[in-house]
Amino acid sequence: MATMTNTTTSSISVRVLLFASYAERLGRDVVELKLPPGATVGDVVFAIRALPGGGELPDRPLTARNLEHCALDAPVVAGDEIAILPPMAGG
Amino acid sequence: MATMTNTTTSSISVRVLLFASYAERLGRDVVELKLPPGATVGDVVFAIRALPGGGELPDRPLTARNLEHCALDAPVVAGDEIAILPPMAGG
Amino acid sequence: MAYLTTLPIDAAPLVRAVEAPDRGGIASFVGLVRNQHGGRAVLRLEYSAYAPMAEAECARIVAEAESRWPVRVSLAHRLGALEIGDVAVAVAAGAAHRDAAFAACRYVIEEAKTRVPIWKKEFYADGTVSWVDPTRAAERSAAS
Amino acid sequence: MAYLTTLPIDAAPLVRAVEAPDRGGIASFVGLVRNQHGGRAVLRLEYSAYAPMAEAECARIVAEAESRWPVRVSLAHRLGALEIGDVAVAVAAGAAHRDAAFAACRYVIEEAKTRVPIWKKEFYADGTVSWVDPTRAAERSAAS
Repeated sequence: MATMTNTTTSSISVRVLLFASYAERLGRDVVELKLPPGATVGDVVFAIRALPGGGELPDRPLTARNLEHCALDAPVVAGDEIAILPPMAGG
Repeated sequence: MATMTNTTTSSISVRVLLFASYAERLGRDVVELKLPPGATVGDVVFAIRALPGGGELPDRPLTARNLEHCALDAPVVAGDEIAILPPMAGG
Repeated sequence: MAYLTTLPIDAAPLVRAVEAPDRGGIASFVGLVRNQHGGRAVLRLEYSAYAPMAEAECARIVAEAESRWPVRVSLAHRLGALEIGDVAVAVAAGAAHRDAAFAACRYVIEEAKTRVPIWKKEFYADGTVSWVDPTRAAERSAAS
Repeated sequence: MAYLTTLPIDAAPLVRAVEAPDRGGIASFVGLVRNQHGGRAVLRLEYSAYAPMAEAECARIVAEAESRWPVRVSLAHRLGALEIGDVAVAVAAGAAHRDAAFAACRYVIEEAKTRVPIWKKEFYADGTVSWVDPTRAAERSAAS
Protein backbone atom coordinates (compact mmCIF):
# COMPACT_ATOMS: atom_id res chain seq x y z
CA MET A 1 0.00 0.00 0.00
CA ALA A 2 1.32 3.43 -0.89
CA THR A 3 1.97 6.00 1.79
CA MET A 4 3.18 9.60 1.62
CA THR A 5 6.19 8.75 3.73
CA ASN A 6 7.63 6.28 1.25
CA THR A 7 10.89 7.90 0.21
CA THR A 8 12.99 5.04 -1.08
CA THR A 9 15.15 5.95 -4.05
CA SER A 10 12.87 3.90 -6.31
CA SER A 11 9.70 5.78 -5.31
CA ILE A 12 7.71 7.47 -8.08
CA SER A 13 6.39 11.03 -8.09
CA VAL A 14 2.92 11.77 -9.36
CA ARG A 15 0.90 14.93 -9.53
CA VAL A 16 -2.70 14.60 -8.28
CA LEU A 17 -5.35 17.10 -9.35
CA LEU A 18 -8.54 17.81 -7.43
CA PHE A 19 -11.55 19.69 -8.77
CA ALA A 20 -14.79 21.40 -7.83
CA SER A 21 -16.30 20.02 -4.58
CA TYR A 22 -13.29 17.73 -3.99
CA ALA A 23 -10.86 20.63 -4.22
CA GLU A 24 -13.04 22.59 -1.81
CA ARG A 25 -13.09 19.73 0.72
CA LEU A 26 -9.33 19.40 0.74
CA GLY A 27 -8.69 23.14 0.42
CA ARG A 28 -6.28 22.54 -2.44
CA ASP A 29 -6.35 21.50 -6.07
CA VAL A 30 -2.91 19.93 -6.51
CA VAL A 31 -1.10 17.35 -4.38
CA GLU A 32 2.34 15.96 -5.16
CA LEU A 33 2.67 12.36 -4.00
CA LYS A 34 5.50 9.86 -3.81
CA LEU A 35 4.43 6.25 -4.21
CA PRO A 36 6.23 2.91 -4.24
CA PRO A 37 6.78 1.21 -7.58
CA GLY A 38 3.76 -0.85 -8.58
CA ALA A 39 1.29 1.60 -7.05
CA THR A 40 -2.13 1.97 -8.65
CA VAL A 41 -4.58 4.83 -9.05
CA GLY A 42 -6.50 3.26 -6.16
CA ASP A 43 -3.41 3.78 -4.00
CA VAL A 44 -3.44 7.46 -5.02
CA VAL A 45 -7.06 7.72 -3.90
CA PHE A 46 -6.20 6.00 -0.60
CA ALA A 47 -3.42 8.51 0.04
CA ILE A 48 -5.60 11.51 -0.85
CA ARG A 49 -8.39 10.29 1.42
CA ALA A 50 -5.89 10.21 4.28
CA LEU A 51 -5.25 13.95 3.95
CA PRO A 52 -7.23 16.49 6.01
CA GLY A 53 -10.70 16.77 4.42
CA GLY A 54 -9.99 13.77 2.19
CA GLY A 55 -12.25 11.46 4.16
CA GLU A 56 -15.23 13.27 2.67
CA LEU A 57 -14.36 11.92 -0.77
CA PRO A 58 -15.99 8.66 -1.84
CA ASP A 59 -13.74 5.62 -1.51
CA ARG A 60 -14.22 4.78 -5.19
CA PRO A 61 -14.33 8.12 -7.03
CA LEU A 62 -14.00 8.60 -10.77
CA THR A 63 -10.38 8.94 -11.78
CA ALA A 64 -8.29 9.86 -14.77
CA ARG A 65 -4.68 9.19 -15.68
CA ASN A 66 -2.91 11.45 -18.14
CA LEU A 67 -6.15 13.01 -19.45
CA GLU A 68 -8.06 9.72 -19.84
CA HIS A 69 -10.62 8.06 -17.66
CA CYS A 70 -9.08 5.06 -15.88
CA ALA A 71 -10.02 2.30 -13.45
CA LEU A 72 -8.75 2.24 -9.87
CA ASP A 73 -6.47 -0.69 -10.65
CA ALA A 74 -4.65 1.25 -13.38
CA PRO A 75 -0.89 1.32 -12.70
CA VAL A 76 0.84 4.60 -11.91
CA VAL A 77 4.26 5.46 -13.31
CA ALA A 78 6.60 8.33 -12.57
CA GLY A 79 5.43 11.64 -13.97
CA ASP A 80 1.78 10.63 -14.27
CA GLU A 81 -0.92 13.23 -13.81
CA ILE A 82 -3.72 11.61 -11.84
CA ALA A 83 -7.08 13.38 -11.45
CA ILE A 84 -9.83 12.60 -8.96
CA LEU A 85 -13.11 13.64 -10.58
CA PRO A 86 -16.34 14.62 -8.84
CA PRO A 87 -19.55 13.57 -10.63
CA MET A 88 -19.53 15.38 -13.98
CA ALA A 89 -22.21 17.92 -14.71
CA GLY A 90 -21.56 19.38 -18.12
CA GLY A 91 -24.25 20.19 -20.65
CA MET B 1 -71.51 5.82 -59.17
CA ALA B 2 -70.86 9.46 -59.99
CA THR B 3 -70.51 10.56 -63.59
CA MET B 4 -69.70 13.93 -65.10
CA THR B 5 -72.99 13.97 -66.97
CA ASN B 6 -75.14 13.94 -63.87
CA THR B 7 -77.00 17.27 -64.03
CA THR B 8 -80.07 16.75 -61.88
CA THR B 9 -81.07 19.77 -59.85
CA SER B 10 -79.87 17.99 -56.73
CA SER B 11 -76.35 17.38 -58.11
CA ILE B 12 -73.45 18.82 -56.14
CA SER B 13 -70.59 20.87 -57.52
CA VAL B 14 -67.07 20.24 -56.27
CA ARG B 15 -63.75 21.69 -57.21
CA VAL B 16 -60.97 19.15 -57.75
CA LEU B 17 -57.31 20.17 -57.55
CA LEU B 18 -54.44 18.32 -59.18
CA PHE B 19 -50.76 18.83 -58.40
CA ALA B 20 -47.25 18.10 -59.60
CA SER B 21 -47.02 14.93 -61.74
CA TYR B 22 -50.80 14.44 -61.68
CA ALA B 23 -51.45 17.95 -62.99
CA GLU B 24 -48.87 17.33 -65.72
CA ARG B 25 -50.55 14.07 -66.75
CA LEU B 26 -53.95 15.67 -67.09
CA GLY B 27 -52.60 18.95 -68.46
CA ARG B 28 -54.63 20.92 -65.95
CA ASP B 29 -54.66 21.62 -62.22
CA VAL B 30 -58.34 22.33 -61.59
CA VAL B 31 -61.44 20.37 -62.63
CA GLU B 32 -65.00 21.37 -61.76
CA LEU B 33 -67.21 18.32 -61.31
CA LYS B 34 -70.92 17.74 -60.74
CA LEU B 35 -71.73 14.63 -58.72
CA PRO B 36 -74.93 13.00 -57.47
CA PRO B 37 -75.83 13.41 -53.81
CA GLY B 38 -74.13 10.80 -51.69
CA ALA B 39 -71.00 10.77 -53.82
CA THR B 40 -67.68 10.02 -52.14
CA VAL B 41 -64.12 11.14 -52.69
CA GLY B 42 -63.58 7.77 -54.40
CA ASP B 43 -66.22 8.78 -56.93
CA VAL B 44 -64.27 11.98 -57.56
CA VAL B 45 -61.14 9.91 -58.24
CA PHE B 46 -63.12 7.64 -60.57
CA ALA B 47 -64.36 10.65 -62.55
CA ILE B 48 -60.90 12.21 -62.76
CA ARG B 49 -59.35 8.95 -63.95
CA ALA B 50 -61.89 8.92 -66.80
CA LEU B 51 -60.54 12.22 -68.14
CA PRO B 52 -57.81 12.29 -70.82
CA GLY B 53 -54.52 11.42 -69.09
CA GLY B 54 -56.35 10.47 -65.91
CA GLY B 55 -55.81 6.76 -66.44
CA GLU B 56 -52.15 7.28 -65.50
CA LEU B 57 -53.16 8.15 -61.94
CA PRO B 58 -53.26 5.30 -59.42
CA ASP B 59 -56.74 3.99 -58.68
CA ARG B 60 -56.30 4.68 -54.97
CA PRO B 61 -54.33 7.92 -54.73
CA LEU B 62 -53.93 10.04 -51.62
CA THR B 63 -56.75 12.53 -51.32
CA ALA B 64 -57.73 15.55 -49.26
CA ARG B 65 -61.07 17.20 -48.60
CA ASN B 66 -61.17 20.85 -47.56
CA LEU B 67 -57.45 20.96 -46.67
CA GLU B 68 -57.41 17.71 -44.68
CA HIS B 69 -56.29 14.24 -45.63
CA CYS B 70 -59.31 11.98 -46.14
CA ALA B 71 -60.17 8.39 -47.03
CA LEU B 72 -61.72 7.46 -50.36
CA ASP B 73 -65.05 6.70 -48.68
CA ALA B 74 -65.31 10.24 -47.28
CA PRO B 75 -68.58 11.88 -48.38
CA VAL B 76 -68.54 14.88 -50.69
CA VAL B 77 -70.88 17.81 -50.19
CA ALA B 78 -71.58 20.83 -52.37
CA GLY B 79 -68.77 23.35 -52.39
CA ASP B 80 -66.09 20.91 -51.25
CA GLU B 81 -62.51 21.34 -52.42
CA ILE B 82 -61.14 17.87 -53.17
CA ALA B 83 -57.42 17.40 -53.89
CA ILE B 84 -55.73 14.38 -55.43
CA LEU B 85 -52.22 14.22 -54.04
CA PRO B 86 -49.16 12.62 -55.63
CA PRO B 87 -46.69 11.00 -53.18
CA MET B 88 -45.44 13.78 -50.97
CA ALA B 89 -41.77 14.70 -51.06
CA GLY B 90 -41.20 17.58 -48.69
CA GLY B 91 -38.21 17.93 -46.42
CA MET C 1 -45.24 28.13 -35.24
CA ALA C 2 -45.25 26.72 -38.76
CA TYR C 3 -44.85 28.40 -42.10
CA LEU C 4 -43.98 28.02 -45.76
CA THR C 5 -41.70 30.47 -47.49
CA THR C 6 -40.11 31.09 -50.86
CA LEU C 7 -37.27 32.97 -49.11
CA PRO C 8 -34.14 31.34 -47.69
CA ILE C 9 -34.73 29.75 -44.27
CA ASP C 10 -32.55 30.78 -41.35
CA ALA C 11 -32.77 28.25 -38.52
CA ALA C 12 -31.69 30.72 -35.84
CA PRO C 13 -35.05 32.49 -35.40
CA LEU C 14 -36.82 29.12 -35.34
CA VAL C 15 -34.60 28.11 -32.43
CA ARG C 16 -35.14 31.43 -30.65
CA ALA C 17 -38.90 31.00 -31.06
CA VAL C 18 -38.86 27.89 -28.85
CA GLU C 19 -36.52 29.22 -26.18
CA ALA C 20 -37.78 30.09 -22.71
CA PRO C 21 -36.17 30.44 -19.29
CA ASP C 22 -37.59 27.10 -18.15
CA ARG C 23 -36.52 25.19 -21.29
CA GLY C 24 -33.09 23.63 -21.02
CA GLY C 25 -32.85 21.77 -24.31
CA ILE C 26 -33.52 22.59 -27.93
CA ALA C 27 -33.26 19.85 -30.54
CA SER C 28 -33.34 20.93 -34.14
CA PHE C 29 -33.12 19.50 -37.62
CA VAL C 30 -32.22 21.17 -40.87
CA GLY C 31 -32.78 19.44 -44.21
CA LEU C 32 -30.54 20.68 -47.02
CA VAL C 33 -30.59 20.16 -50.76
CA ARG C 34 -28.06 17.46 -51.57
CA ASN C 35 -25.97 17.25 -54.72
CA GLN C 36 -27.08 13.70 -55.45
CA HIS C 37 -30.14 11.49 -55.08
CA GLY C 38 -30.19 7.76 -55.70
CA GLY C 39 -26.79 7.97 -57.33
CA ARG C 40 -27.75 10.72 -59.79
CA ALA C 41 -26.08 14.14 -59.68
CA VAL C 42 -28.64 16.81 -58.79
CA LEU C 43 -28.15 20.40 -60.02
CA ARG C 44 -31.13 22.08 -58.40
CA LEU C 45 -34.75 21.45 -57.49
CA GLU C 46 -38.14 23.03 -57.21
CA TYR C 47 -40.64 22.53 -54.43
CA SER C 48 -44.30 23.11 -55.17
CA ALA C 49 -47.16 22.76 -52.72
CA TYR C 50 -50.85 22.72 -52.18
CA ALA C 51 -50.11 25.79 -50.15
CA PRO C 52 -53.21 26.31 -47.97
CA MET C 53 -53.33 22.63 -47.03
CA ALA C 54 -49.57 22.48 -46.49
CA GLU C 55 -49.80 25.43 -44.08
CA ALA C 56 -52.70 23.76 -42.27
CA GLU C 57 -50.97 20.37 -42.12
CA CYS C 58 -47.74 21.90 -40.78
CA ALA C 59 -49.75 23.66 -38.08
CA ARG C 60 -51.53 20.40 -37.19
CA ILE C 61 -48.22 18.52 -36.90
CA VAL C 62 -46.80 21.21 -34.62
CA ALA C 63 -49.97 21.12 -32.48
CA GLU C 64 -49.79 17.32 -32.23
CA ALA C 65 -46.16 17.44 -31.08
CA GLU C 66 -46.98 20.14 -28.53
CA SER C 67 -49.83 18.03 -27.14
CA ARG C 68 -47.82 14.76 -27.00
CA TRP C 69 -44.73 16.26 -25.32
CA PRO C 70 -44.16 19.29 -23.06
CA VAL C 71 -42.47 21.23 -25.86
CA ARG C 72 -42.72 24.23 -28.08
CA VAL C 73 -42.07 23.53 -31.75
CA SER C 74 -41.33 25.61 -34.83
CA LEU C 75 -41.35 24.33 -38.41
CA ALA C 76 -40.57 26.03 -41.71
CA HIS C 77 -40.48 24.64 -45.25
CA ARG C 78 -39.09 26.32 -48.32
CA LEU C 79 -40.95 26.45 -51.63
CA GLY C 80 -39.82 27.42 -55.13
CA ALA C 81 -36.41 27.04 -56.72
CA LEU C 82 -33.57 25.79 -54.49
CA GLU C 83 -29.87 25.30 -55.09
CA ILE C 84 -27.54 22.68 -53.58
CA GLY C 85 -26.96 23.44 -49.90
CA ASP C 86 -30.11 25.52 -49.49
CA VAL C 87 -32.22 24.79 -46.41
CA ALA C 88 -35.38 22.95 -47.51
CA VAL C 89 -36.89 22.39 -44.08
CA ALA C 90 -36.07 23.33 -40.50
CA VAL C 91 -37.56 22.13 -37.21
CA ALA C 92 -36.78 23.22 -33.66
CA ALA C 93 -38.25 21.77 -30.45
CA GLY C 94 -37.58 23.35 -27.06
CA ALA C 95 -38.31 21.59 -23.77
CA ALA C 96 -37.27 21.47 -20.14
CA HIS C 97 -35.65 18.08 -20.80
CA ARG C 98 -33.81 16.81 -23.83
CA ASP C 99 -35.74 13.55 -24.21
CA ALA C 100 -38.88 15.47 -25.08
CA ALA C 101 -36.99 17.89 -27.32
CA PHE C 102 -35.42 15.10 -29.38
CA ALA C 103 -38.63 13.05 -29.57
CA ALA C 104 -40.74 16.00 -30.69
CA CYS C 105 -38.16 17.17 -33.24
CA ARG C 106 -37.97 13.71 -34.79
CA TYR C 107 -41.74 13.33 -34.81
CA VAL C 108 -42.24 16.61 -36.60
CA ILE C 109 -39.73 15.96 -39.38
CA GLU C 110 -41.06 12.42 -39.97
CA GLU C 111 -44.66 13.58 -40.10
CA ALA C 112 -43.82 16.58 -42.27
CA LYS C 113 -42.15 14.36 -44.85
CA THR C 114 -45.12 12.03 -45.17
CA ARG C 115 -48.13 14.28 -44.60
CA VAL C 116 -47.45 17.78 -45.92
CA PRO C 117 -48.54 18.20 -49.55
CA ILE C 118 -45.25 19.38 -51.01
CA TRP C 119 -43.67 17.97 -54.16
CA LYS C 120 -40.10 18.03 -55.32
CA LYS C 121 -38.94 18.25 -58.93
CA GLU C 122 -35.29 17.41 -59.33
CA PHE C 123 -33.12 18.65 -62.19
CA TYR C 124 -30.21 16.29 -62.90
CA ALA C 125 -26.79 16.86 -64.37
CA ASP C 126 -27.70 14.61 -67.32
CA GLY C 127 -30.43 17.07 -68.33
CA THR C 128 -33.34 14.96 -67.14
CA VAL C 129 -35.99 16.08 -64.70
CA SER C 130 -38.23 14.06 -62.40
CA TRP C 131 -40.78 14.30 -59.64
CA VAL C 132 -39.45 12.59 -56.55
CA ASP C 133 -41.57 9.71 -55.24
CA PRO C 134 -40.38 8.63 -51.77
CA THR C 135 -42.84 5.71 -51.78
CA ARG C 136 -40.74 3.94 -54.40
CA ALA C 137 -38.34 1.62 -52.59
CA ALA C 138 -35.26 2.83 -54.44
CA GLU C 139 -36.02 6.37 -53.37
CA ARG C 140 -36.72 5.50 -49.76
CA SER C 141 -33.13 4.40 -49.31
CA ALA C 142 -31.90 7.59 -50.99
CA ALA C 143 -33.89 10.07 -48.90
CA SER C 144 -32.16 12.37 -46.47
CA MET D 1 -14.47 19.67 -34.22
CA ALA D 2 -14.75 20.08 -30.46
CA TYR D 3 -13.85 22.97 -28.21
CA LEU D 4 -14.34 24.66 -24.87
CA THR D 5 -14.88 28.38 -24.63
CA THR D 6 -15.55 31.07 -22.06
CA LEU D 7 -17.25 33.16 -24.76
CA PRO D 8 -20.94 32.89 -25.72
CA ILE D 9 -21.62 29.94 -28.04
CA ASP D 10 -23.34 30.58 -31.35
CA ALA D 11 -24.75 27.35 -32.78
CA ALA D 12 -24.77 28.63 -36.38
CA PRO D 13 -21.05 28.13 -37.12
CA LEU D 14 -21.21 24.66 -35.54
CA VAL D 15 -23.96 23.76 -37.99
CA ARG D 16 -22.07 25.25 -40.93
CA ALA D 17 -18.99 23.24 -39.93
CA VAL D 18 -20.83 19.97 -40.60
CA GLU D 19 -22.52 21.02 -43.83
CA ALA D 20 -21.40 19.58 -47.17
CA PRO D 21 -23.04 19.21 -50.59
CA ASP D 22 -23.62 15.47 -50.01
CA ARG D 23 -25.11 15.88 -46.51
CA GLY D 24 -28.86 16.29 -46.52
CA GLY D 25 -29.59 16.38 -42.80
CA ILE D 26 -28.16 18.20 -39.82
CA ALA D 27 -29.45 17.36 -36.35
CA SER D 28 -28.40 19.68 -33.57
CA PHE D 29 -28.88 20.17 -29.87
CA VAL D 30 -28.44 23.26 -27.75
CA GLY D 31 -28.42 23.08 -23.96
CA LEU D 32 -29.40 26.31 -22.23
CA VAL D 33 -29.16 27.48 -18.64
CA ARG D 34 -32.59 27.03 -17.06
CA ASN D 35 -34.10 29.25 -14.39
CA GLN D 36 -34.83 26.31 -12.10
CA HIS D 37 -33.35 22.97 -11.12
CA GLY D 38 -35.07 20.38 -8.97
CA GLY D 39 -37.71 22.92 -7.99
CA ARG D 40 -35.20 25.56 -6.86
CA ALA D 41 -34.97 28.94 -8.58
CA VAL D 42 -31.55 29.33 -10.23
CA LEU D 43 -30.04 32.79 -10.72
CA ARG D 44 -26.83 31.90 -12.53
CA LEU D 45 -24.15 29.25 -12.65
CA GLU D 46 -20.47 28.64 -13.15
CA TYR D 47 -18.90 25.83 -15.15
CA SER D 48 -15.38 24.77 -14.29
CA ALA D 49 -13.38 22.06 -16.00
CA TYR D 50 -10.28 19.96 -16.02
CA ALA D 51 -9.65 21.78 -19.26
CA PRO D 52 -6.98 19.72 -21.04
CA MET D 53 -8.82 16.47 -20.31
CA ALA D 54 -12.19 18.01 -21.18
CA GLU D 55 -10.83 19.09 -24.58
CA ALA D 56 -9.37 15.62 -25.15
CA GLU D 57 -12.56 13.85 -24.06
CA CYS D 58 -14.74 16.06 -26.29
CA ALA D 59 -12.46 15.24 -29.23
CA ARG D 60 -12.66 11.52 -28.41
CA ILE D 61 -16.47 11.61 -28.28
CA VAL D 62 -16.63 13.39 -31.63
CA ALA D 63 -14.23 10.85 -33.14
CA GLU D 64 -16.29 7.95 -31.78
CA ALA D 65 -19.48 9.34 -33.30
CA GLU D 66 -17.75 9.92 -36.64
CA SER D 67 -16.51 6.31 -36.65
CA ARG D 68 -19.86 4.78 -35.62
CA TRP D 69 -21.98 6.72 -38.14
CA PRO D 70 -21.23 8.35 -41.52
CA VAL D 71 -21.40 11.84 -40.03
CA ARG D 72 -19.42 14.94 -39.28
CA VAL D 73 -19.89 16.29 -35.76
CA SER D 74 -19.14 19.54 -33.98
CA LEU D 75 -19.32 20.07 -30.23
CA ALA D 76 -18.76 23.13 -28.07
CA HIS D 77 -19.10 23.62 -24.32
CA ARG D 78 -19.09 26.90 -22.45
CA LEU D 79 -17.02 27.46 -19.28
CA GLY D 80 -17.09 30.25 -16.70
CA ALA D 81 -20.04 32.33 -15.51
CA LEU D 82 -23.36 31.84 -17.33
CA GLU D 83 -26.71 33.56 -17.01
CA ILE D 84 -30.20 32.09 -17.52
CA GLY D 85 -30.76 31.39 -21.23
CA ASP D 86 -27.07 31.23 -22.11
CA VAL D 87 -26.00 28.34 -24.30
CA ALA D 88 -24.05 25.85 -22.17
CA VAL D 89 -23.45 23.22 -24.84
CA ALA D 90 -24.11 22.83 -28.54
CA VAL D 91 -23.82 19.78 -30.81
CA ALA D 92 -24.37 19.49 -34.56
CA ALA D 93 -24.22 16.30 -36.64
CA GLY D 94 -24.41 16.39 -40.43
CA ALA D 95 -25.06 13.30 -42.56
CA ALA D 96 -26.43 12.20 -45.89
CA HIS D 97 -29.42 10.72 -44.05
CA ARG D 98 -31.27 11.96 -41.02
CA ASP D 99 -31.21 8.68 -39.07
CA ALA D 100 -27.44 8.94 -38.71
CA ALA D 101 -27.59 12.65 -37.96
CA PHE D 102 -30.08 12.20 -35.11
CA ALA D 103 -28.33 9.13 -33.69
CA ALA D 104 -24.91 10.80 -33.68
CA CYS D 105 -26.24 14.04 -32.20
CA ARG D 106 -27.94 12.17 -29.38
CA TYR D 107 -24.88 10.00 -28.74
CA VAL D 108 -22.60 13.01 -28.45
CA ILE D 109 -24.74 14.94 -25.98
CA GLU D 110 -25.30 11.86 -23.81
CA GLU D 111 -21.61 11.00 -23.75
CA ALA D 112 -20.58 14.61 -23.17
CA LYS D 113 -22.80 14.86 -20.12
CA THR D 114 -21.38 11.75 -18.49
CA ARG D 115 -17.74 11.71 -19.59
CA VAL D 116 -16.42 15.25 -19.97
CA PRO D 117 -14.84 16.57 -16.75
CA ILE D 118 -16.90 19.72 -16.34
CA TRP D 119 -18.59 20.77 -13.10
CA LYS D 120 -21.49 23.09 -12.50
CA LYS D 121 -21.95 25.34 -9.49
CA GLU D 122 -25.47 26.69 -9.22
CA PHE D 123 -26.36 29.93 -7.43
CA TYR D 124 -29.96 29.87 -6.14
CA ALA D 125 -32.44 32.65 -5.47
CA ASP D 126 -32.42 31.73 -1.75
CA GLY D 127 -28.73 32.66 -1.57
CA THR D 128 -27.41 29.11 -1.40
CA VAL D 129 -24.86 27.61 -3.74
CA SER D 130 -24.21 24.00 -4.67
CA TRP D 131 -22.23 21.76 -6.96
CA VAL D 132 -24.60 19.81 -9.17
CA ASP D 133 -24.37 16.02 -8.86
CA PRO D 134 -26.35 14.32 -11.65
CA THR D 135 -25.69 10.90 -10.09
CA ARG D 136 -28.05 11.72 -7.23
CA ALA D 137 -31.52 10.38 -8.15
CA ALA D 138 -33.33 13.62 -7.38
CA GLU D 139 -31.05 15.45 -9.77
CA ARG D 140 -31.34 12.91 -12.55
CA SER D 141 -35.03 13.68 -12.91
CA ALA D 142 -34.31 17.42 -12.90
CA ALA D 143 -31.62 17.39 -15.59
CA SER D 144 -32.23 18.96 -18.97
